[in-house]
Amino acid sequence: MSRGQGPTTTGRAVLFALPAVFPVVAVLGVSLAAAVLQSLGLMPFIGPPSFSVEAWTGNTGELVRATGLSLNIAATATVLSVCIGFLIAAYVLASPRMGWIVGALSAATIPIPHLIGAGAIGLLLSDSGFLERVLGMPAAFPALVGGPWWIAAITEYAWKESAFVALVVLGSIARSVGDLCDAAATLGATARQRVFRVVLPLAMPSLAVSALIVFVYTLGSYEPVWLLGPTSPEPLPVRAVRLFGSVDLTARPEAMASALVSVAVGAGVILIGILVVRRSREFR
Amino acid sequence: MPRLPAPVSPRRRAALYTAASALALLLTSCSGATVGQVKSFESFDEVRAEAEGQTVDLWMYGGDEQGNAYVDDVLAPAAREQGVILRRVPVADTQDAVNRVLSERQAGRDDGSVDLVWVNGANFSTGRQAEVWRCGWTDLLPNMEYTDREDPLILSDFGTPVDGCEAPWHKAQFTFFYDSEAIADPPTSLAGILEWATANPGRFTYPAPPDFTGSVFLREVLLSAAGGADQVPLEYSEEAFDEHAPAALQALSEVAPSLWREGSTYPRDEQALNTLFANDEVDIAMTYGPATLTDLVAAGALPESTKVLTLDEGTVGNASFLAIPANAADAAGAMIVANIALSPEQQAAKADPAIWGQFAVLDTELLTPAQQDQFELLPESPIVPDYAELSRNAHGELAADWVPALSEAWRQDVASDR
Amino acid sequence: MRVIAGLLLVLWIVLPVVPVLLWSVAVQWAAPAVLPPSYSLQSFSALAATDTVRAAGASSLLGVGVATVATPLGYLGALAIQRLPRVPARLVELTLLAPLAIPPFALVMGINVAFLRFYLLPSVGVVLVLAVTALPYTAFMFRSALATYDSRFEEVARSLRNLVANGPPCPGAPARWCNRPGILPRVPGGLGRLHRHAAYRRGAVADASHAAGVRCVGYRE
Amino acid sequence: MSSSLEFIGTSRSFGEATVLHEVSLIVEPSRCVALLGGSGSGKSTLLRIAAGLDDPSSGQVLVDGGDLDGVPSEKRGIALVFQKPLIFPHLNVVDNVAFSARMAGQSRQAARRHAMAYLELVHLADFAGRSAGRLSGGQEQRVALARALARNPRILLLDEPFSSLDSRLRENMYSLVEDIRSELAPTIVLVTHDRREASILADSIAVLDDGRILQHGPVAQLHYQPATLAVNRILGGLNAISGQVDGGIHHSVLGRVRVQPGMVDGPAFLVMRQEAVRILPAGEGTAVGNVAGLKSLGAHTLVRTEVAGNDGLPETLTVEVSGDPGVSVGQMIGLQPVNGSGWAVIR
Repeated sequence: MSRGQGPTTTGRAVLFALPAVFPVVAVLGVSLAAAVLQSLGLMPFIGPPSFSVEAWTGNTGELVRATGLSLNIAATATVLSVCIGFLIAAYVLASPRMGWIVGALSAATIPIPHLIGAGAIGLLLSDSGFLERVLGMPAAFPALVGGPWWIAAITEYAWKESAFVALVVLGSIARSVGDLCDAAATLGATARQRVFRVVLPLAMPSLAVSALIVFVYTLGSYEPVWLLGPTSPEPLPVRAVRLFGSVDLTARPEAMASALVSVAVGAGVILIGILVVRRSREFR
Repeated sequence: MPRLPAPVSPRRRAALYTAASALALLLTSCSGATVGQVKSFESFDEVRAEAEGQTVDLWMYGGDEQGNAYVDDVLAPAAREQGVILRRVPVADTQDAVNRVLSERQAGRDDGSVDLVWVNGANFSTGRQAEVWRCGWTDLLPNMEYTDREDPLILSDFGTPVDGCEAPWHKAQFTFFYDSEAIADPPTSLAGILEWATANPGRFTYPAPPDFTGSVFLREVLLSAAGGADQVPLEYSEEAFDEHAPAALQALSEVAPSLWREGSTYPRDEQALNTLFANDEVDIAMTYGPATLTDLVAAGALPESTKVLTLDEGTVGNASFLAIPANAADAAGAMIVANIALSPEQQAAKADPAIWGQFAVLDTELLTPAQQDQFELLPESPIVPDYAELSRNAHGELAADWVPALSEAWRQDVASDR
Repeated sequence: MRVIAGLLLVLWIVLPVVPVLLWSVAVQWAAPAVLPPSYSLQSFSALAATDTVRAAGASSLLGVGVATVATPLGYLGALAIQRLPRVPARLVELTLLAPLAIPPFALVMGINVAFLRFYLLPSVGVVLVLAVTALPYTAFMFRSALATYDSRFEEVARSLRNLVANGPPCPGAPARWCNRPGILPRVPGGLGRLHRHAAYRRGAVADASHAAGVRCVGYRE
Repeated sequence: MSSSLEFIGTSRSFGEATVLHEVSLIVEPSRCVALLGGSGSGKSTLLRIAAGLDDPSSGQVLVDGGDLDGVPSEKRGIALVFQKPLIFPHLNVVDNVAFSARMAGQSRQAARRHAMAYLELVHLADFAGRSAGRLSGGQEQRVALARALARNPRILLLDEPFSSLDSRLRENMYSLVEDIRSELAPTIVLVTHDRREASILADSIAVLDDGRILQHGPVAQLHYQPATLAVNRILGGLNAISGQVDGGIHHSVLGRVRVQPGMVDGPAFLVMRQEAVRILPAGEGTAVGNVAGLKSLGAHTLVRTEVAGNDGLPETLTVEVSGDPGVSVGQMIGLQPVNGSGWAVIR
């Protein structure tokens, strides 16, 4: 690789970086700074600014519970998305005609916004929703929407994000995987072995990266959990948005504290994820 | 090749400085921003002159299709006749509009993008606390003469004195409704509704506060548990809260296991409750806008067996208002619109169930006979009784501070319990 | 077996859309009716309403605006990451990744006041925030696109430039290639990738990846 | 462990285009057959059909007399080495070679032990722990070969495996294949467009052109007794002299040349390899030519001569001479076939 050849090249590279880095730093910096100031009572709507950590310490238990809940939802949704996404990708690679249909349908769901997705899942899974009607309105139909296990919300994430995972995986391995599967077949690998011993390890890097993106996205996403989750307990984004929109003006600092916790957890997960991906690459 | 440490280029340093100074600017002037002096008007003619050609942005809850259609098809053309262009800005929650005004004020902007807001009592009170509303302007409106100056619903909004900071728009009465096919003999009091809910597990629920309708229900339970509307002081105080809230919360906790989904979750808002009602999952529902029921039944969104349930002890009623932010860019135009909205023609049109069905805020005795006829000729709704019947024994709203306090207590004690 | 797996996957993908489609043509549809009792295309007439058209126009404009900003910036960022020495490259990389960690609602809650204070047009503010959230994606897509190019390509470009500098015209290549080695010749590759990305979105992916990978599990069907 | 491989009337078409026309071919156990043809001649398709990676549109593939129809690729016991090495990037060198044993259910340890033997065979034992990305092209191809052999295949198919290697590496690979043949004696089908490679490695060559097998026979037969002009051309023969056969004698500008017995009378081309003609001083030999051009091949030189006989139009005859030909353009020379007889083909 020829990178960093002397000051002129580096200088030009810095110049290239600036237009992208500046808006990111400016937008993130200003918004985070404003959020921190508001959470500490330094930017009140009424009255003089007065420093207070009340928003952070006042209701720590609820903040911790919300964080735990958000992490749980995001983790479950990520695991499901990655597994189903890989299955979709493997199926597209495996079956000529049906695979084409599955791949096209899956890709077609990607432009659907999560909000619409949440509405669709709601119509499907809610009490006396489409699924329950199709099943003949059984009395034992479980509480999927607004139930204690967040099933509808997690299903929505898995539905939308598995298509994303499949897209990323297909994009990254489609070019090489056919030939390698040919090689594996002539070396005695059965269809199953080709999927799990060749396609899966090849897809591993893109699976890891997409898992990271899905996790962080679901952690900070608001609409599906708000629309499809129960009233209580609240995940971080729902708590933040509710407090932000509260008629009680003094709730704003707490809203900002919740948002900042969400940001910190997301940043932490990305950092850990990058380290893990790096490390595992080195070990190979 | 060894990697060289990157020299910090001058440009990069400049970028850092720019970012830092931008932040500094934000920090130094972040609070106590004062909005420039509000221009006041001496007469309505002055308002008219100023308003000519202005474009008024009316921010209002966008989830009521009939309301949207009324503003677009009836109110806006009338405004255009008087030289004002009316633009409707739909928001998901009225608080969004108030937040926008608050943020603009925080940023020191006096060319605000919100000219007129359809507010409810809680938002109005929030704005009053933060002093974001323009005040003392409603007396200028010629059409205020058709309103009863002594009407308590118009004098104070959720316990907050109106003080000419908002113009009345229409009246609303909190109303329960039920499925007459499922319930032959409906309860006639709030306590009766809770008893009925306990006796019919899973067939009743209410929207989760802080939803507007859910909050009203909470307050009604509070008044009922206290033994009547006159037992609870309108003014909020911690003592009053501690005295009266526990009984209400206990009543709600007790009925919770008998609610839809055993009270483990609640519908998000009035629409969600209506969906449950339409899908025959619950048999009683509620609304602060009974006017919409006629259309919902006619359109088939609610079953034809829907009937309004009036309570012996009466329900809470209020007036809703149009408020103008102090920093509104087109305040004069907004006043013109508020005045048109108060005219007997507009009030009568709006009261037509086919158009919106909202109850007028005018005192019919102050109208000319011709104007009275406009109201007399309104078709009757097959579902909703007239305002006089709905508002029998009605009581006023508690002060706005009760709202967040009750919601929070409900969230802690009732919602998290299960 | 494979057919069953395929049907299950199709069901997974399509089922949530079914009630939406049915509702869009239903007049009324209360439980327990499995299908709407009557159908109408009336709701689609709302598509022609001026509000809908205006909203669609605004959305498209916004999308175009964000793409116009985020694509070249992402490209430049990717280029910088490739060329900077290790440590600053890491820093740029992390910075461009950072918006991923920040949920949009948190971003907007904080920045709203600042935008108002700086008298930024609301549309410009929205484009800016969305472009920032899109940057991680564009930058890293271009990065992987650039990574597939051999660095030899750059050397060829450089020697071509030397040729130009020393007098003889650039042989056989359009002059613009010589003047800006390393930039223009690559753009088509990056754009190609973008187009492919767009094609994926339209569902063409299945076709393309298929030709390459069909054989993986079954050679006959 | 070697098996015979037989194609019977194997055809393959993709939509309108027919790539293989009823190909029939027998490969005896432990023999090496080269499929020689240009690009697009269908030779790779034939290998893919044998390996089970593609299905014939019609016809059969038999191994030891048993029909392979419906037998999936992984059960055929046929290994294929591709043009690209296709090393699994997620496995290191030894695990690549151990892949087939692992797929067959052996323990990691046993599979690696087994693999090491094959890495030694290709002289890469020292690279066992290396990651796949850090090999040279030649090393990668040797790993691919070891990986295929480690499967203990009944039949080994080689699809232009050496075409991307430089000539020295290629020579090494040739001797490696020789070693493997003498040690393991697998049945080999080699696809190549390089007639030299085919001649060096194979016992017999099948010439494939436009989806048809034109001729299959021992190396020498293909060179000196081609069935058609096309075979002659594909094997590098430069000379085809038009003329008439009459009573076993071909008449042309070269004069009278005895051809193979059984040749029917009538118009025919005399094919005569450029190596099989000798240059003599003018006035000697069976024909007279005028040197029209010289082309150096390094140690050899091609001398293009124009021959004008008593009857018929002038013909071009190319002669390959080792070393300095000692002639110059425009010079008149004598020409003579090395062994008095020639080979005639009708088309």
